[in-house]
Amino acid sequence: MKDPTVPMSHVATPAVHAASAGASTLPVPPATALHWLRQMHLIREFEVRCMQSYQEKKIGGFCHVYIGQEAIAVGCVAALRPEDPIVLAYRDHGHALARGMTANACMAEMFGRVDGCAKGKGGSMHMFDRPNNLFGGHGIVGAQTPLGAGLAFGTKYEDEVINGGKNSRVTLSFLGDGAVNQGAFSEAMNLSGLFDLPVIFIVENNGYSMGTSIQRGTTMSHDLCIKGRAHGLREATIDGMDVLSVYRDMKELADWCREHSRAAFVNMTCYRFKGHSMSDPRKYRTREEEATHESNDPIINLERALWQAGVFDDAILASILKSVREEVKESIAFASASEVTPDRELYTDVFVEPWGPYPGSSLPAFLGGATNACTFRSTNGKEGLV
Amino acid sequence: MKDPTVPMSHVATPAVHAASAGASTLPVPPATALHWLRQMHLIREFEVRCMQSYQEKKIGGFCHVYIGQEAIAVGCVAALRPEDPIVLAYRDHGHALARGMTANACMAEMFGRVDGCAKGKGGSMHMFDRPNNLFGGHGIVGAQTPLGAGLAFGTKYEDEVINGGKNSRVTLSFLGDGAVNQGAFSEAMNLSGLFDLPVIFIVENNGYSMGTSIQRGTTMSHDLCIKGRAHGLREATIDGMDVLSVYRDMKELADWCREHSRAAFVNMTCYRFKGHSMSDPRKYRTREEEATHESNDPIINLERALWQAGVFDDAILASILKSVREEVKESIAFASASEVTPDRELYTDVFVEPWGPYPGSSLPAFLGGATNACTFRSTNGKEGLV
Amino acid sequence: MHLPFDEWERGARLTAIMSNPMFREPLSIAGAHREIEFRDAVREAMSEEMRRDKRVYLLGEEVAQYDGAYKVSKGMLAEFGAARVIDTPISESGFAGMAIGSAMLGLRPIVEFMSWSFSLVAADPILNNAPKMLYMSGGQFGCPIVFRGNDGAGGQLASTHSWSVEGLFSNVPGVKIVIPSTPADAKGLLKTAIRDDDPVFFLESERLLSMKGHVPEGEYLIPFGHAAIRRVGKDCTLCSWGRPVHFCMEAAEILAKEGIDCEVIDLRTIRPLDLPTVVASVRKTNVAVVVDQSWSFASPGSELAAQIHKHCFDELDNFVHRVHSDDVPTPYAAGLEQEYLPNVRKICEAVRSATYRA
Amino acid sequence: MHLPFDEWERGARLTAIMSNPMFREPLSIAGAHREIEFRDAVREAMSEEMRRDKRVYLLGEEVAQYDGAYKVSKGMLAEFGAARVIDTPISESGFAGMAIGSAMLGLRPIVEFMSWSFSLVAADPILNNAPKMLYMSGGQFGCPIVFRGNDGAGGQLASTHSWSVEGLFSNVPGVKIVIPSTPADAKGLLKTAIRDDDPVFFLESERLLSMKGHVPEGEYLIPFGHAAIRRVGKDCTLCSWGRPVHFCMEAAEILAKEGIDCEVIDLRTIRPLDLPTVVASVRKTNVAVVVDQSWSFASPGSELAAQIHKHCFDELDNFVHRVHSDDVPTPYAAGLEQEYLPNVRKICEAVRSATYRA
Ligand SMILES: Cc1ncc(C[n+]2csc(CCOP(=O)(O)OP(=O)(O)O)c2C)c(N)n1
Ligand SMILES: Cc1ncc(C[n+]2csc(CCOP(=O)(O)OP(=O)(O)O)c2C)c(N)n1
Ligand SMILES: [Mg+2]
Ligand SMILES: [Mg+2]
Repeated sequence: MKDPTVPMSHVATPAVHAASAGASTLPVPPATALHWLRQMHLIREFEVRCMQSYQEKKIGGFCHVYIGQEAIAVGCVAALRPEDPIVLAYRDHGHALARGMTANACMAEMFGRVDGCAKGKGGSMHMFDRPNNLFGGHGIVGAQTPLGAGLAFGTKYEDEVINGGKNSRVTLSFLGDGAVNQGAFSEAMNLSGLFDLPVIFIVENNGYSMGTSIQRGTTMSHDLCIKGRAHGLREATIDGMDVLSVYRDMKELADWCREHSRAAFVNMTCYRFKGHSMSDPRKYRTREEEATHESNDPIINLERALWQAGVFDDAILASILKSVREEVKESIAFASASEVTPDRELYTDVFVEPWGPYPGSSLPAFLGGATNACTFRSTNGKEGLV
Repeated sequence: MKDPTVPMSHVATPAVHAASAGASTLPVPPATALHWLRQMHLIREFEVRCMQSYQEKKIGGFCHVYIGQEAIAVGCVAALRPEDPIVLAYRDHGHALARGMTANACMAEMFGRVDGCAKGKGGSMHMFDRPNNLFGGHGIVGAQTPLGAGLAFGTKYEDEVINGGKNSRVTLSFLGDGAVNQGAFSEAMNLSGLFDLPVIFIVENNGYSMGTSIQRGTTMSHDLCIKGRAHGLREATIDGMDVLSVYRDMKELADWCREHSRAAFVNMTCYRFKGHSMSDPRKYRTREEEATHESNDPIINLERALWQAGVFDDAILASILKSVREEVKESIAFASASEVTPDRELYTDVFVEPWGPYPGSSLPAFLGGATNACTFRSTNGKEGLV
Repeated sequence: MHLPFDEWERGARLTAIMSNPMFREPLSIAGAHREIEFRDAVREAMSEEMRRDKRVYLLGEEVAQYDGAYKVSKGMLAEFGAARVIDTPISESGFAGMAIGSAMLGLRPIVEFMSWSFSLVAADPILNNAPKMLYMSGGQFGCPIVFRGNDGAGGQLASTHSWSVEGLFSNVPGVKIVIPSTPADAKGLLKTAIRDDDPVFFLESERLLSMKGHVPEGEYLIPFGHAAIRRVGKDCTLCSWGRPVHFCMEAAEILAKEGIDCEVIDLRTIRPLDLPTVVASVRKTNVAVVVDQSWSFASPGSELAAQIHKHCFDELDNFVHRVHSDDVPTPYAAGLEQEYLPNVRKICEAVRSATYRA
Repeated sequence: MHLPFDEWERGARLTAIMSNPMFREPLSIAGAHREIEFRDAVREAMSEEMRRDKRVYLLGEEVAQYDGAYKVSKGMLAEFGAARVIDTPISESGFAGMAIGSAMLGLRPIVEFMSWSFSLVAADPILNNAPKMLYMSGGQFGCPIVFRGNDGAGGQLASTHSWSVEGLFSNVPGVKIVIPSTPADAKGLLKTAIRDDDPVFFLESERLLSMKGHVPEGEYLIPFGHAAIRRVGKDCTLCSWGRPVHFCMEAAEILAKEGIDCEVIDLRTIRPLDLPTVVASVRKTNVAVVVDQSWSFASPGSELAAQIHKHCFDELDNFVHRVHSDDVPTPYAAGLEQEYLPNVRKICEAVRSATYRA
């Protein structure tokens, strides 16, 4: 792509682009960056269609979309190895897609269908994906943070105690800025600091928990990292609106935490472009404030960088947009065609092995044959419970 | 007392005393300091007799004595006004006595007698005293800290919202160093910082929670105040083995918190001379470590200061010891003579007003007629529930 | 101490008969012409009490500037100001404990849990402090506080967000538990709760918030421990509380066409529990079905069933049948959730079986 | 989905009859000559399983260097090292959640709550995460974890420290709940619990820890859902679990002298609940008394009473009588606490009343 042209009109300020064209180079191979761009577009398109499907009452319950924060999931996942565990709050579609869950499995879950990642039992707030080491979205604010500490404890224990080696994995535990105020999180940080657990707590600081600005809910919000510092955690503030920064800073941090088996706290600054959930009139912030942040769109930021690096043009964008639209459209078709989770599933997955009215558990269809083993299943044969 | 002589043999190092005699003057009137000394002796004597009574099985349940930490309760209470609320953890006899509860009411409670401060229903861990604005000892580690925030909220609300004036009280919420790791405490700190509540969280940092040294249980223990700093609380580290420091620093801090309606965190350094509770073999620390701290006995520290200030002698000490011994002995006689809490009390105090099997509630005998009103009682006459 | 069981159950209070027959009547109240939503009724109760008594204040997540996540407290910030309508961070344990501390001092907080499902993180203060403070202090410090919020399945909110906490919390002595099924009850019972000197758990249903109903204009209070007979019948006593009362009414219509005449009793409070009304009805119908949206095991439903067996041992024609949510975590998928909940079909089946018409 | 109730209750597992009669026998086991304390039996179970499977580890407050607050884990740090016997700070919510996370990954943690009373601050992870993870993930992530510790009144520990959490927690599906009454059961059931793929709540009693009993030497497992008949009798079925089983045995001796011959059933696990054994007994005696140390309202005791009424409706000569802790917070004073608990006197009174000998 020798002759970069100004991309399409949705890039806000072509004048600026032209001025700085070619001034920056990409820190990663263009193919990688383009892949990230596609993922971010995929998430956005997915979320837009979720909102639509929610209006059409195809999706029920609560639905929290990730629009505006795509760079975080994509950049963080890129900084990891596939075997590194991830655990999430309820705003979790974006991370699931970034981590490799198919749009089909994700959308079918939202639709409450048996081909969903949790067979339609979990819904929007609970995206689980075992082969991709995604340990779920979790609905109770803050509750996933001790789980994150536990995943890090577990990988370290497996590596060191069971296999007699050295810790080889790092866990990412995502949370919102509102979750910082939950006691469970402070306990999780203390334990992680104390036991030197290889876990990174990533606070996606979008400035609001529902209608409460961080200043109204959290002390010391101007220096949020003190919450981690108070537990001896390494800290970082990262620009979550720029996937290149996210990747660069997270890669360095993740490698360090993995290497040294240490915990860290990340203040990932960002903004949620839409409401908290589908029913939020957003009266707690001004349209000007929203506009300011919207002009700092992480997707456009990356497109600008790609374009400035000379690896991007309208045709590429068009092809990305086309492919993600197709993928998401297909996911809706897939979800719509999938069987509504049947009544027989009501009693499955309550207990692992069958007893009484409980038929035991089985893995969801979306995993196909390509699953890694479920280590939680007993290796003890039938003793005890037969 | 012009001619101070070296007090009795239990003052460890008379040589040192002699050397520095007269070098320091007291920051408070001698009568005040002597009153504190008597209180500290009272607490110690009380605790010694509690241990004995526990061995004799006159006291049941758990019993946590305060020996070694007397300066804290006495100095903190001295820094307060009578109307300032106090709330405690389960190691609470010392504070109750310092706050003005009679040894009789306290001991009768430990004996499970109807003349106890909670009619024998609460026991050692739950010392409540309404006229003295003592809002209880509490058994669940950390649980009293949100209550402390609530008392501060309440006084401020009464003063400002109900009476339209200015906040006039400050609440002391005591906790152990082990409680610092409970999520409830971090939530309480955040709320206190956020709402500018006039509350001081006093961490009685005796270095251990049961057998766990603070280094093993708490991150950043070398800079414990960062736990408060992380919530924007004013901080102080105070030598809890010296009642004069405790009083001086706490007075300044309490006045400031009251005046500005602000929250604070105190790292009150100290040592518990005995085991965690009656059954603790103290294997987790060396006898040398114990000896070092025992040589920094808060009672002896005060006696030394008094003696150096020339206001103390053997005769005074003897009379103090005699009077506290008598007082505590009398409390044991009182408790032994008091009626074992009768079965009819099983159903009282479950609900305020009578219904069904519940005869309603009444105040304990120890309050006599001298109680302040129970504002929690409805002013609504009988509407609603008749 | 071994108190006679009958005294335990009946309670001195419960012997007082309500003078106003209004609250014994069917779901829509004759004589009350104003129709408002359930959420408005809750708000009216809070606002009236806050006007009456400055010690009453409201706190919780999003109750002030956001007007409440479910708009229950809409406009209250504007009327009462930020000192009495207070937004909190997401720290249920912290702010519940804080409110309890202030209640010990004499304030009368109303704590909104956005959902009772979120009260599990506050289980310690609400179960260990609030209901026991009076006892542990030997009568010195009470805890006049109301905890309220959505309870039960809200509509595809899945496992963690669909708790019927009465299944857990009603085991604990020292609290009163109110589960209203109509706007009029919500208002009258909430006012009683706010004036009560003891802790009250007030359980609303998200699914009822938009329901409209006749609510009298003036001030009124509904005493605790008085069931309402929503439908008079002679063949089977259906006992329920909260949202499932409406399913019982629906089922009763269907069953009436089959010739089974149900009496529907709405308990309104489960602690205290109005056993005399239930027992009188079962002595008449000789058949009882209990409908409880919590899980079956060790639930208010099992308690009521055991009590009916005890008090109507000689009068029962069949064992007490029970309808609950299925004994599994709450699923997300719409159909599955519907199947999981106590629903009209399940109630009809249980009544038919209990009356030997299955 | 409306599963036939009988299937619900019986459970496929429960139809399997235990081959070893040892565990159906009275409290002291014939053929086992070694006497050890309850706490030793618990420790043996943990140690044997930790030797067998490196994925098993123990964590909790004071479990390592202090040898356990009640010396249950004495010596385990020395044997297994600090990586597998882990002292935690006082952060029940944090370390319970941490253990759950590690169980999702395939480890098999044993979490010691110094007392189950302290588990209220961890109610969210133990009730919202552990029992629901498998369901919410559609079968992808289970939670093979054991939570264990002291439950019930320990001896004048007063209100906050004397919880019988089975009264609360047994309402929740997705967990198995074990409440052993003898050292032999403690060992066999705990080993089963550790090998179970689902979360298990294992409730010990501080008052039983020093109790000695015959415990077989070799390895053995006791299946869940199998009651033990501790005493054979023909006049009244006494059902209990945990510590009160011993009170039932005492009461049975007293009553025997009065000519009332009690059958004492020790349920051992309340989820699953061995109804077939109970029902068979009640069909023989026609009288049942349930003894449960939790509070009465919405308790396992009310559940069992309701179930017995259902399954023995035609056979019962009287309603099922129940003995519980009194419906008040736990008092401190020794006499009051004794009066409050289900005790031998209360049991005798209930049996006399149920058998019309009062
Ligand atoms: C314990 C608990 N309390 C309250 C809620 C309701 N709730 C869901 S999301 C949310 C706001 C969370 O904000 P934040 O953590 O900043 O995440 P964001 O929505 O910005 O991604 C609240 C209050 C909950 N799910 N859990
Ligand atoms: C939530 C909870 N967990 C555990 C306990 C048991 N426990 C009682 S005191 C204590 C140690 C507390 O230590 P610290 O806070 O330092 O107070 P100290 O005993 O030193 O005064 C523990 C673990 C409890 N009471 N509550
Ligand atoms: Mg946010
Ligand atoms: Mg300590």
